[in-house]
Amino acid sequence: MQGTPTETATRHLAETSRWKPLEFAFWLVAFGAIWLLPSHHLILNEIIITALFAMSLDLILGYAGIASLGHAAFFGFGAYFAGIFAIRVIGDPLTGLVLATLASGALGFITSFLVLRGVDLARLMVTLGVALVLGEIANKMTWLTGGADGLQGVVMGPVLGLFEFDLYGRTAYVYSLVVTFLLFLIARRIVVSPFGLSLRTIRDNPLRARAIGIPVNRRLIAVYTLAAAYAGAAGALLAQTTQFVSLDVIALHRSADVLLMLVIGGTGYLYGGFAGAIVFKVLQDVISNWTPQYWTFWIGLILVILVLIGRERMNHQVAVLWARLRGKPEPRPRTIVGGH
Amino acid sequence: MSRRNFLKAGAVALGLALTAGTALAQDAIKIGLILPMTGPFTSTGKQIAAAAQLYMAQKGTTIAGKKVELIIKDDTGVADVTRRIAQELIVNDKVTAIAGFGLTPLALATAPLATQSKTPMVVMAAATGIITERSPFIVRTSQVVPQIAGPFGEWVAKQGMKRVVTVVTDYGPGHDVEKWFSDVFKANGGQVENLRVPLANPDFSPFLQKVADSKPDALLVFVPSGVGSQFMKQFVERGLDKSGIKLIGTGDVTDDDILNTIGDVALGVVTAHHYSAAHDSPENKAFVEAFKKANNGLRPNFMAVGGYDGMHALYEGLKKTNGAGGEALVEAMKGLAWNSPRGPMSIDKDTRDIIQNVYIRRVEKVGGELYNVEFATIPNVKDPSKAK
Amino acid sequence: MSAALETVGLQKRFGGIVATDDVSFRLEPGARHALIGPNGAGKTTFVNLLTGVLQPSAGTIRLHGEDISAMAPERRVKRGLVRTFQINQLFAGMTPLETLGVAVSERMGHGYEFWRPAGSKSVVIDEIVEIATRFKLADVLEERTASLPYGKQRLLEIALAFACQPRVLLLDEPAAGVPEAERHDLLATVAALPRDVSVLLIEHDMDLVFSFAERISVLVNGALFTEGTVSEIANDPRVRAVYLGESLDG
Amino acid sequence: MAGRPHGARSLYFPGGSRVLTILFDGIAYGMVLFVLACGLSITLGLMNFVNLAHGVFAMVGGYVTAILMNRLGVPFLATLPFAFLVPAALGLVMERTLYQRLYNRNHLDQVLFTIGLVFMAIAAVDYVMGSQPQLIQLPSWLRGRVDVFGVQVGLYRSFIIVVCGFLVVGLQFVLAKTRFGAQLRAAVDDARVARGLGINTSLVFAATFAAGSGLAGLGGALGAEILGLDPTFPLKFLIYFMIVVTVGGTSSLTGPFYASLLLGIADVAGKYYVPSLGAFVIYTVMIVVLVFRPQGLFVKAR
Repeated sequence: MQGTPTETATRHLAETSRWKPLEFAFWLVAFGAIWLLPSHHLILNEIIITALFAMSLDLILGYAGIASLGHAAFFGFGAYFAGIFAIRVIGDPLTGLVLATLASGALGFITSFLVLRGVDLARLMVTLGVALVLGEIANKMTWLTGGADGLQGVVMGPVLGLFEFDLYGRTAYVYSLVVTFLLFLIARRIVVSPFGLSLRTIRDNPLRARAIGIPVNRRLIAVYTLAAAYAGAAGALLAQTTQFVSLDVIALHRSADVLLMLVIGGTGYLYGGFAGAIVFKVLQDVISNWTPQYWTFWIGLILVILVLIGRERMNHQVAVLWARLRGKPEPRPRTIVGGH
Repeated sequence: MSRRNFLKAGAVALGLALTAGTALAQDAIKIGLILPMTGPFTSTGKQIAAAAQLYMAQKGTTIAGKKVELIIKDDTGVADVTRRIAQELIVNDKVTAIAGFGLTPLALATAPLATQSKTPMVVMAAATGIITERSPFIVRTSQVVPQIAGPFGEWVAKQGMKRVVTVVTDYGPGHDVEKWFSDVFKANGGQVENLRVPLANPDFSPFLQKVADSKPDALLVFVPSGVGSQFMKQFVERGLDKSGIKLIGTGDVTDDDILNTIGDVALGVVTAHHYSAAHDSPENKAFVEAFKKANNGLRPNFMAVGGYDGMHALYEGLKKTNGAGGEALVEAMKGLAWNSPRGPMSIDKDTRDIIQNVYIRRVEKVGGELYNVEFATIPNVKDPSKAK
Repeated sequence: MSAALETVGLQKRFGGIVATDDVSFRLEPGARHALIGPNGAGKTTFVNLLTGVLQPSAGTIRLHGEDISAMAPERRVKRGLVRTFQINQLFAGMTPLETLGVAVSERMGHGYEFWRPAGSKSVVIDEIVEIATRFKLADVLEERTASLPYGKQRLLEIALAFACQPRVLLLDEPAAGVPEAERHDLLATVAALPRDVSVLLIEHDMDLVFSFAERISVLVNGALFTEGTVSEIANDPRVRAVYLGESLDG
Repeated sequence: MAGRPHGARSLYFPGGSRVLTILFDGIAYGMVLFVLACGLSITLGLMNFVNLAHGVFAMVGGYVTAILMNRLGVPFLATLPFAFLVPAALGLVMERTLYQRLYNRNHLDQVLFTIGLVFMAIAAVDYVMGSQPQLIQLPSWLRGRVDVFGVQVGLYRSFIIVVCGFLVVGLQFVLAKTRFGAQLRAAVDDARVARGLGINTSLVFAATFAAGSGLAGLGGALGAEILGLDPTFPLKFLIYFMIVVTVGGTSSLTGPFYASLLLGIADVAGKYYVPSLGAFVIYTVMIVVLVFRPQGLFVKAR
């Protein structure tokens, strides 16, 4: 199917936005699990929410190159917002979800100005600081958040007024999955748009991005806001499906875990969060069954090896495999974070 | 397959998922024990799991002809995980009862589930007053903070102390101790100054300096157990022990699990608690000995006894119901009374909370090791926060 | 008629060091102008001031009569002031196709379009292909930039600036590292730009300068040393002295 | 508000000597932080390497002292050289085998790698030594406090100030006056140029890394009494190290030194005078500094 350069170019640009067979397979399995794994809906719900959270981090790390050690700030904010909204205003899940998402986005917008300056390390520390301060606020505002005891008395109404949250976690999983899927569709469109491409230029080389007329700061603010909204949605899903919010939602380990998951799954192709969340949870389950107290040792070892081998090279291998599975001869390796 | 089809599939899935349901008969009596086996609260989990296993080893694994099975799960001390695990145990493993719960938020997160699924829930560690009010299926065998801190406030006032400074870590249990001790102490004519220490706090010197400035009769401390030793060392380092300020607290700071590693700085610290490994009774001697034997010489602490008694409550209840769970089991556990290693105790038939003796102890050296030696008893204390 | 690009009393200090010293410079519309100077003369600082990477300590920069001294770099680009870099500044993880696509889309104001896939507009594609063909990149459009040979990367570096449709183009040693044989091709492409594009060439290689430029400015120690036509500069003994002094240690 | 202590302000307004005691405590605390963090600051400045596992070396130093004292009965002072040497040797080995492979990677890779090491170290120490806090018994001449012109001064804290003070002066001397110091400074300024001048930068890196790890170990041993010591040490104090480094900057030792003192004094004084603000103060200071002075507070903008 060789054609004029124009045709080739059009085809190649379209290629990135076209759905691959494996993607279909993935979502088929995810939806199939509703019937195939009825006794695992609770853990599946946890995984899909974590995956959505990791995907939100991918938007800023994998596409715009902003490393964050405090992404749980938005996850936690969304969770508390949804929980408090259900208690104080109305228990309708969708209303709460939408508002929590918007509110988290607003928080992301405000704090985005803090991450514009500085490079990797300063950003890591600033994001970490923001999450720590928010966590401390949640701890202090006991009258609103329940403090260290956690937020209690969250009672959710049925989804769409039809589906009650059941004990088996079925409604919870289906609800989280559908929401995640919709958000994924939006994210997938965004990352292959001109806007998404411009983010990748910022990730690879902010200096040059600016020199070809891309307003770097504004793009970063936009994507940071978007990622915060996504993280907030994940937090809201957690609060609504577990009907409880505790300070853990905003804790450092939540931010660190999601970063690890994303890195294990690979950045910059949206599915990294899903792969990472699944691998992480399964590993956690397997290893902690085998050696409950010391499973962090093995996670640490995996990280060390992952970095030593080189995340890029690993991702490249995955890309090669991926291409081979699709029967395409030409793998296009991807770089992770811009760095020169 | 297009994206639209996908959405359709999702909608269909939603419908189907909600109509299906499962119900299975149960053969064995399964008890789900949810504990923090990793993370910062590992020691709580270890102690309770060891005690529960010891109880089953001693009392057998058959009740009413059915086999009792203990399923231990790690929740890493994170509330949403605790809840998820409890839910899985209830719906997948069809457990008769859930137990454990190392921290207050973990118990509170799970309480609505117990109500919804009518599953008895035995709280073996978490100590905040409100827990048992959050579900009629909760029974507690650990302690209630007001139950310890309140009577202690009265006892301290009776010793003639007029002014106390409290230093508590700024989180739920700390606030509880501060409130109940202070209220009762003030009601008995004392004066209190409250200080709170942030959870992440490496150096206690500013707080101890404030205490030194204030020169109270006693300093009441409540900090997470690992940090307690540091606090005591700095207390001694500042010479506060020689300044006539008595160091007092709830038994959490002189936890049997770490008392020996704290070292001699703990000598003379007066605390109130419901359990000491040095409690002088045949039941306790047997318990401590068996526990140490089964666990490499590990000394049982108040967490262990909470787990041990929790299993006892479940066993006795199940015997009465012939192995049935649900409301019957809760009913059966209400009003139970027995001689625990900690001393006489019972389950309040109205509040399902624990009624037990509170002991006043002093850290002393016994046979080369540090122990909390009991020297006064406040008998049969109900949780004052519920005794209306 | 106002100059394409003009600086008045431009100055930049770093602590006690004056890197750009009161430079008043004028680039005429349609000019083929070269800026030369020995190493450390402050050429790069000057370019960074013009493009807004650095803020001047004093002085004014005007683009087609408009004061752009305080304008953000990306807005200067939107107004047609585009540069290339002495050391390639490319997007390692993207393909030339995507790289050029971003620049073209951005210029056409599609930068915030997030719902439409990149490359769904044929005007964009046509222009990418046109530029790629002109810079001999058509055969490597889908390869990852990081894996391109240096020569192709260099071409992409220049092509990327073209994709921004410059009215004033600053070329910072465009031939650096390019083999002799390809240099003239490169310059020929630049020279073939329509005359309404003004070009400022910052260069070290005197041959290249003399074959390309119509006017030459010489920067020494951050200050404008002299300016004139090619022959004036070529015959200026002071310029020779400056370069002779340099050639001894270079 | 529930969090405010009753009458904390009205009861006892501190007098002058008390201010000095607070200052003294803050300085001692800051000094420990400096010894703990200065190695991190050097590796960050010298190799642009983000070593989040720095606290592991501090923990190793602390455990060396604890084990030597509690199991082998070695006196406290005699353990300190080992608390320096063991982590230094460990640092050297790790630098040669692992760290140097990552000098050219981006910060995120370095962060992930070193966090992985932290996880492994925490679990390993927990496995070998147990999760309980390790306690050391100070010799009697370091316990208690004395009254100096009406100011209450803790003996151990005085000891720390003296030891750390000597260390600071010594480090400054090494950096400013010795050949190695000159090479180190050259390499920090521009490793490429330094290499061009014939300096064996890889050797300088290794030696510096080892020394930094050793210092952290010494800090861990000295600080065990004040900060506590258990397997989670590297994670618990990571934030404090990072604050020192980010606030102090990495281009010299004086920046982190002032930052440590500032942090120590601000933390102690903040908790003394406004205890209800608790942990907010230092986090907020960190964010503000990083936003307005991303290079650090005590660094001249370049």
